[in-house]
Amino acid sequence: MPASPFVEPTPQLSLEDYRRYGRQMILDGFGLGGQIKLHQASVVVVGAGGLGCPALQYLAAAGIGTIGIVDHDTVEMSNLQRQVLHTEARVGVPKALSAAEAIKQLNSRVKVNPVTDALTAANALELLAPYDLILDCTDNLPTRYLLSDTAVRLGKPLVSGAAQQFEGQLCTYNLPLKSDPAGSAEEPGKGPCFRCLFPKPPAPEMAGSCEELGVLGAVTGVIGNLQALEAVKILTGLYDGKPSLLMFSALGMPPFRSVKLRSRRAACPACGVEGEKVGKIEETDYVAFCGGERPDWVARGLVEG
Amino acid sequence: MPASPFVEPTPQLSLEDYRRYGRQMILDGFGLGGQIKLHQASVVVVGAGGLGCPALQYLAAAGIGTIGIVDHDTVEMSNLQRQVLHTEARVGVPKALSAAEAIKQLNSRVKVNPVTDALTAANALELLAPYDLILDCTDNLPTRYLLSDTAVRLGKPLVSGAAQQFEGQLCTYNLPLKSDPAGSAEEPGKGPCFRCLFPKPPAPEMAGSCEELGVLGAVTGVIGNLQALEAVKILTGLYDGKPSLLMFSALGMPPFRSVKLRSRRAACPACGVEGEKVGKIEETDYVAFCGGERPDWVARGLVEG
Amino acid sequence: MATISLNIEFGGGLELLFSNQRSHRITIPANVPVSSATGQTPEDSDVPSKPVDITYLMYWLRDNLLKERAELFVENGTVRPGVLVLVNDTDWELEGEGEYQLKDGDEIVFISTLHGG
Amino acid sequence: MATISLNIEFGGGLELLFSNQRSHRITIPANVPVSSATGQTPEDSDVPSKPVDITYLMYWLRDNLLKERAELFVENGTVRPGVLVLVNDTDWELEGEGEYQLKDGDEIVFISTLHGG
Ligand SMILES: [Zn+2]
Ligand SMILES: [Zn+2]
Repeated sequence: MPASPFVEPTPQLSLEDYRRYGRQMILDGFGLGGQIKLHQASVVVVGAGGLGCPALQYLAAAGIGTIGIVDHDTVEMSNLQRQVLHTEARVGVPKALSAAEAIKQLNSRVKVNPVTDALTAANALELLAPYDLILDCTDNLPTRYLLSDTAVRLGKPLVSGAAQQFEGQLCTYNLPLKSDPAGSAEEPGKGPCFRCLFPKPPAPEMAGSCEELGVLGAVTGVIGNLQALEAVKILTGLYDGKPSLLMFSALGMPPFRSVKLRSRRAACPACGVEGEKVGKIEETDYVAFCGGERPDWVARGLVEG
Repeated sequence: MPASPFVEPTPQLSLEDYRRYGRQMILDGFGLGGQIKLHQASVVVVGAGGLGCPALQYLAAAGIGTIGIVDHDTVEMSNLQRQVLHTEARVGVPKALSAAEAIKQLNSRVKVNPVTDALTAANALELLAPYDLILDCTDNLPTRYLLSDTAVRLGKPLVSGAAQQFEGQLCTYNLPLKSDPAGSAEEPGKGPCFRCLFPKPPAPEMAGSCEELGVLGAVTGVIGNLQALEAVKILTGLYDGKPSLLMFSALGMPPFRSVKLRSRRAACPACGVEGEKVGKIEETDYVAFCGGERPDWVARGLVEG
Repeated sequence: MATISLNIEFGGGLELLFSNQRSHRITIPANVPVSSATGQTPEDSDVPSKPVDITYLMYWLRDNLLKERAELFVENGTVRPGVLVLVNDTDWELEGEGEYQLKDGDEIVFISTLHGG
Repeated sequence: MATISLNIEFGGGLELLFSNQRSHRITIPANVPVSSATGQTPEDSDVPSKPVDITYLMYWLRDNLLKERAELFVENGTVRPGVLVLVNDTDWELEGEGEYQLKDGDEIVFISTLHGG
């Protein structure tokens, strides 16, 4: 709702913000309060590729106050089939910078922190700690385990998307559960982490990449878009407080399926309370954990080539 | 697959196209043939707003040969919360031109035809006839009926999206059905049109607009994205040959629902074979059909203000 | 009196007419007057009866759950224009529309067509 | 011999092991050896039997539908790492995992976790 002349807009939001965000601020359950929450929130998107580009667009459009972008790659022609924040003119530019440029043009009021270093076990905690929420928009298994362990250690929700060929998956790990409406005395806990679901990684030969298997552009768009939506829902409190997995099959009928997920496992090596715990993230070799090098991981800078 | 030195790339696709589209060309069921189909296809997107922007991004990224954009509006600050092809610098620019500029930066090989005139009963047939497929990315009921009647008259599929508040809907009207795999002798027909489902329009007071009711940005993103995906599937033949409606509820669990739809109605005034038919599109007053003027339709240029 | 339980969903704005609640679980008579009059049950009198169908359900929802503006839900003996009815994720037109005989556990969705964008 | 019918779905690439077909409708014995050995049925001999469960189903699929590379499906008596099993849209961990007793008409999904982006 536009500010009346007799009421000062909340200092954090300008009159122009009211004009920009009006269409969502009038939503039941969202309101000025929701917009302020977004404004004060910080989200880091790891991966400015097929998933990261659509996610970043809608996070910026929605008015997230601070957005971090972590990607050590540079823009290539083969990206443009799906990485819609990049342009032909920016081929050769680091993706984090290209994406930052694009979202600043859409919303100059967002503070954008592009990071062109690779995310590694050595720097993940430091890079991600300043943010409220993390988006996994990466494309390889070792980084997904790293992000899950880091999110658990930092106590942040991890909105994780994945897409390959004609399929996509979406899940928020370490989800803050909601209180039992019946008013249980216990603090609501957290949902499962990636290791709760997949304590052992799949064998390397099962782990294809988009480079080898291909992916339809719009499939990454749908998942990345839904990641931004989940982030906005979590930050404004409008989310379902139970852990679930969304499966998308672009050629399937029905295309979407929602799955009720297990609770956090007490014996989870990363987030559980019993049993053996993973070692310090900084000392973990995620590549080795996932079965050793794969050629495209060398190209990705995950390992020394 | 990149061309070997001993094989000339298909004249329509350049070596650079192989590089750009490689990730989808290696998909089972897609291939070089699929990319050529997209290259030779033309799609017109009516509405370069909340639905049109994400749809246009992914149509351009996928390599559709010719893309028409019809929108008579200009970019406003309130659009930027969801209309991700536009920028702060292009506030005041006609949306069709702004969107065209954005997608040319992503894919300069797409031929883009921006149209800054309003789509009306007088010009719809002529404007849309050159295209293979139409996307309804509009925001008002009279235009939706106009588009459905026009698609039926022209014999084109109409991929229609809608979004409001936290909900979205997606349906392809006049869908080309697929032959019975059992080999029925009959030509497969077409799916229902919008009038087959809604022969009478809802009363004007039921028909809210995003301006009045609001919409969450990422909701329009999801639907627009899915519209592009449906278009690509139809053009490459990878679509489900049965009419269905996808319903999306961003706050619901499960969020997506797929509905099996009725067949084309023999007595449909627009696409049926019996009974009374609608008059010539050019002579139809769609605004009056939908119950008369509404204030925002005046603003939209649908009627003389 | 035999009853059946149904899951009812409203969407596309229709939920506003029903206390802004999208999901409802209801129990209704398994047999109802042929006229679909909601104030009576066949046991009450010698009215001819039928297995409960969607037409009856619409009147029952209007008379028991609707908080306001009945004309925005039911009109001329059916749902008002712009509303699509689904029976277990299927267009009601494929199931007999108002004459579809409800079964225990069915999910019936009433959704208004959206047109924003 | 009593049997049950099931809808089986494969996804995330697993379908490649099953003739590239995502959906399968199968019929399996309602009671099976406790050892989950797929070559026998309890009627065949005096083997102790149990109501058919997911562990048996996995071996049955491996022995009857899998066209190649069994080790990419089953490993150490359960699905190989990276595969999630769903029972009627619910994580099998909530339903007893391998010990979940299958019912006629159940839908069991085997899906590989994706990690591309
Ligand atoms: Zn865990
Ligand atoms: Zn029709």
